[in-house]
Amino acid sequence: METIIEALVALFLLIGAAFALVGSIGLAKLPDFFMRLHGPTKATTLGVGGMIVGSVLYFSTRGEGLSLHELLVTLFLFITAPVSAHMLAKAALHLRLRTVERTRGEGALPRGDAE
Amino acid sequence: MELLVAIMIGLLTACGIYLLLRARTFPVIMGLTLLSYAVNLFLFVMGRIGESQPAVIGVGDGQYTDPLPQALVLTAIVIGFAMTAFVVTLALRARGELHSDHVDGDADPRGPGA
Amino acid sequence: MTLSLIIFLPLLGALLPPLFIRLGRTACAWSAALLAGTALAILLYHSPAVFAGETLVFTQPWLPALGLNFSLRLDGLGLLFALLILGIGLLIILYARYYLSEHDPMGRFYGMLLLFMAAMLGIVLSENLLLLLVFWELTSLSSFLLIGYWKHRSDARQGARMALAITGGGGLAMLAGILLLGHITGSYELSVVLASAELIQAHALYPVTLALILLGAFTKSAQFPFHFWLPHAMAAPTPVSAYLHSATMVKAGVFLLARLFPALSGTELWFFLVAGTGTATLLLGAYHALFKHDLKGLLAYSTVSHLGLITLLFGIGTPLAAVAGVFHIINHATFKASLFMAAGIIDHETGTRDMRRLGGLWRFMPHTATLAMVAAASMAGVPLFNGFLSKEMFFAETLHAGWMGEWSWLLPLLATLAALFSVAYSVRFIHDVFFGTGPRDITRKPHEPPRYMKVPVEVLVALCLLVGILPAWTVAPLLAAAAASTVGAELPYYSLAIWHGFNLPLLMSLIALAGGVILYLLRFRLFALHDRIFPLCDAKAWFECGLARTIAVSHQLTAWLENGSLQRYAMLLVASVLIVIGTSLWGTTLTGPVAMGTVDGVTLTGALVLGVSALATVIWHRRRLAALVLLSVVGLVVSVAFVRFSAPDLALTQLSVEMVTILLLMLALYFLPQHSPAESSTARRWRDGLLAAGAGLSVAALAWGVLTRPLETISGYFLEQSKPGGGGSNVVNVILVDFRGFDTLGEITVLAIAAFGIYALLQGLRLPSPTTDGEGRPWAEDRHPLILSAVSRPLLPLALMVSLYILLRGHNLPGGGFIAGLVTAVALILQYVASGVVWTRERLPFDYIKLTASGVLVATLTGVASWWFAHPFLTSTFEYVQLPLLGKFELASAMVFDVGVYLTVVGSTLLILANLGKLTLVSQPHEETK
Amino acid sequence: MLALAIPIAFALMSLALLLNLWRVVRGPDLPDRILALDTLYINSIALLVLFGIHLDTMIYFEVALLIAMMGFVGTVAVAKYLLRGDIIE
Repeated sequence: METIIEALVALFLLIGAAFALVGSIGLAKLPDFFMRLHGPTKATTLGVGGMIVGSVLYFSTRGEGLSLHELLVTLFLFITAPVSAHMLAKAALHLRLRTVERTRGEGALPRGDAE
Repeated sequence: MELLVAIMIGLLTACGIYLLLRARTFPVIMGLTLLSYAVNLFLFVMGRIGESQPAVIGVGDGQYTDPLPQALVLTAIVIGFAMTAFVVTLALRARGELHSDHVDGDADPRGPGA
Repeated sequence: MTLSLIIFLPLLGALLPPLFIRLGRTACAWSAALLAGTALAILLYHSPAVFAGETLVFTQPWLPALGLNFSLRLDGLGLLFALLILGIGLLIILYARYYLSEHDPMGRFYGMLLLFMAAMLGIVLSENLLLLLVFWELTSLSSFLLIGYWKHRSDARQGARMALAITGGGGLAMLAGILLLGHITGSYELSVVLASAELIQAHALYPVTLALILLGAFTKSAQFPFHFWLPHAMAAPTPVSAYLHSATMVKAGVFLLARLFPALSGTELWFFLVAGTGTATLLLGAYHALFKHDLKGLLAYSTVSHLGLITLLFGIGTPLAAVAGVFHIINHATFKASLFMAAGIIDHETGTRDMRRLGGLWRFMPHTATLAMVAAASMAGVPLFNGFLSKEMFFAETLHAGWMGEWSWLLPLLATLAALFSVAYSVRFIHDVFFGTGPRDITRKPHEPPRYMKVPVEVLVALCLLVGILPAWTVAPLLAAAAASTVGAELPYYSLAIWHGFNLPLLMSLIALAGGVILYLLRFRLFALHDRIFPLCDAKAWFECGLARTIAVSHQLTAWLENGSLQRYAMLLVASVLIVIGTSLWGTTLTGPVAMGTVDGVTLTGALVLGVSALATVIWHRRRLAALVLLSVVGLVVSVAFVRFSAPDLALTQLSVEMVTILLLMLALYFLPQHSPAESSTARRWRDGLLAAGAGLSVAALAWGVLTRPLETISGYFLEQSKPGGGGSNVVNVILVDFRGFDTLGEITVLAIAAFGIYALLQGLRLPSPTTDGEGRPWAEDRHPLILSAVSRPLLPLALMVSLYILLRGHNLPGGGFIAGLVTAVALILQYVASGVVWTRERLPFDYIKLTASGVLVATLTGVASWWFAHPFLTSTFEYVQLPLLGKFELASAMVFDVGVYLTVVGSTLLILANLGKLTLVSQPHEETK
Repeated sequence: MLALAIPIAFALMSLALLLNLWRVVRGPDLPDRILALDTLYINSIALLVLFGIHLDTMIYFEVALLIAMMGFVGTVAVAKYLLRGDIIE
């Protein structure tokens, strides 16, 4: 395998893993649910995207051609991630979860201000 | 690795059995699910957990895992689902007839939905 | 071969009389008699060989792994008993024809009688000790039925129950004894056991073995202290008493003593156990017999006494004593059976058996009276009758008993005393019934019975006389043959002559005769004395009391163990499994020789996630939805673990099943409380925690033990044959749809049945729908969020494509019908979730029941198709048909089977989930309760 | 180069997994746990892709595909449960 390709694959893998980690750090560290929602839905999805790009590069240069799975995984993930985030946000709004001061939005009020 | 797997199977069993001994149907069903995870893993590792290839001919160097426990466990997982579903339905039926989700069918003093 | 016919004719023939009763009572009796007669003819056909000293053995392996063979043995002892059983049996059949009234179900009587006859024949003809035991228990059962024949009478039921409890319990003890005997000798075949006397008697387990076997023999032969069941068994019809309780069943115990005589006898222990029990029984029976006012009660106790006498003879242990014992078995059978039949005739004609009301019957039935007098004289041991001969031999043997030391005078004294009582009750039987004043309070006028009712008595009485007067011409060969196989060695010299000169035994006989008559004359004073001494000595009351107490205790035990709490049962179940596993694991070397693999960081992390989430599931199990989320983490990690350990098929299955399970649990949770109440006490939580920890530890230890041992796989064949034989490279899938296709067919059938069962259980179920969630918040208004339904719809074709792909290539790469079916089901369920039942059903008008059924049908038809190629069900035709074209067909056939699996899985999963989901459509909202 | 990158990526992913675990156990509310579960699902996909490159095989990629599908259905269904209680109505 060409070194450049290998380097690219390694780079994509590391970027992917780093983004996934960032997403999880956000999930663990951010102070309220609505902030935490950002981490996994954006960073982690991107991280998996990076991984898959690395994988596509890796396997296509090994003569196994473009794999359908990776494309399908990407397709699925990029279609569904926003929907699950949307559903979770809907549920959280419905449950009126406690939020910190800075979180503002329609229906999402700091707990003390709830009706 | 073997020790880790053994401990995990034991832990799953212990958690499953503890929940199995609870008084309400729902924890019991969750306990059954945990226990079936443990049993499936146990059966599966009877084929050992060496660094070998999946039992698909033509993949890898010919060092395949034991396919027989896998076939057994595969059917066990599906049957396990059928049985869980049956128990769930029984629990619902009991709830409907006895107005309680206690495994002994005692009338729930708190009333339904409590 | 024909030996087994002797047993099987009555055994299978037991079905005939109940059928023949439709042709009338005589035909019914004839059917029974013909069967017994044929068996007797076969027996007689074999008898010359036995008289010539041969032992016929027939062996047919039955359960050789257990040492149980259907092996039969016909030797002298067996021949003697078989002759008694069949000969007296025939007479009983004739007698019962006239004894039973019009109202008694005769077919059933003869059926049970033949069954009993077969069981008895089995005992005496068995070569295998385990087989003997099987028949032994069969006699207990069939005698239970016969004693309880008049089931409308409570005394018959109680007597039957008592007999069954005592003899059945003894049978259990005997089973243990025989198992020990087999353990000592290494075989259950009599020929081996009988030849190993020294080995057995030197063995440390000999005392236990002997005691257990004797327990069986003594209970069956009504020996003290188990004698009390026999008098109560007299509630049976008289033919049964005459047959079972004089001639055959009660002789089974002494038969066993005779049978095992060569192997077990000759030790001091044997002498004191057997002779001691025999003496006690002899005296006790003789004493009680005198004080019974009931005719059959007198005969019952007399039987007890005579059985004690026989037991005592075998206990003495000398070969001559054994000969005398065998001789007395013959004599007792003849005179006692005839006496029972005479008692039956008297009962039949007068309506009572109470000797205080009877008397003077000589005037009405002189013929019967004569017969009874002959038999009674034989019982009393009067010279010229057969009882005299064996009693003389008995007296002579008591004089020569070893082991007694300076107490050797005691045995003859006790024997004479017993004989004295025996004379007294014999005189009473005759005098109180046929002579003196009376009868009193008799409603009908007695007369002689029907002609043929007397024939059996006449035959037996004639035998008494013939044997008594001409022993050497009649009974000698049979006695010699039987005694020879009992003793197991050369027979000692003995003489069957009536007159041996004036010696001590004769003196003892004379004392007994004279003393007995005197005792009888003093009877009224003795009765009064007896009533004062033994007012409370009623064994039946004790037995019934003990029985009631046992039942009460077992009720208590049952109530304690089985209090209706499933939670408790689960606890007991886990605890007992723990005890069994724990004790067997204790002290074994757990760690095997295989070295451990190294752990990598990711796996360790995965294990951490698994362990923490499993523990968290337990800790938060009362907050049910949270626990459910944690449970799905566990499921996810388990699936990933399957990938880690090279099992992609399992990972796929686990993932889809886990999702379906979570959906199922959420559907159920909607109708259940959202939180579990905290109701377990701290003690219970600790107890359950300890049990769970113990179970977990045992399983972990077991897994560890296995994992560190090398694998001996049987999968080599599957791996080799998968491609050439099954036509697929994914071995797991080829095993499922080809090698073990039949298992899979059974499995999808179970799946379908479970789905149908759930469907049926949900029919008509009305559950209140909660109007708020667990915290009391009302539900959101938006039933089907627009974005969700809009995105889910285009996902459906995508998911269906994926599942089709997984289905089609499952034979060669991870996948297959199960997984594809689950994926399809989940994809469709997503539409239910996103757009609702109504929307989905409009666009998906399948009947899930039919879908499930068609799946099973398709899979079955694939199997049937191989019949078309003249191969067994579900055979892979590929293996047999060499043509490349048909090879391709085989590939397609396995795929068709997988399609059947797929349809079944889709159908049943949707049937379960959609019907659970539909519950809310029919449920009515209920009042919120706070 | 890959030989170095893959272990580092594995280590990063492991750390991510542990952080997810922390959130799923810590809560505090149900949506937090569900979100963490969803993240665990997505991270598992990444882990499987990484594992495939590590072992140089594509045989586990169906599993990744299925995780993507099932993770979505699971998350959506639990969210629906929180909203309506009845996931199939």
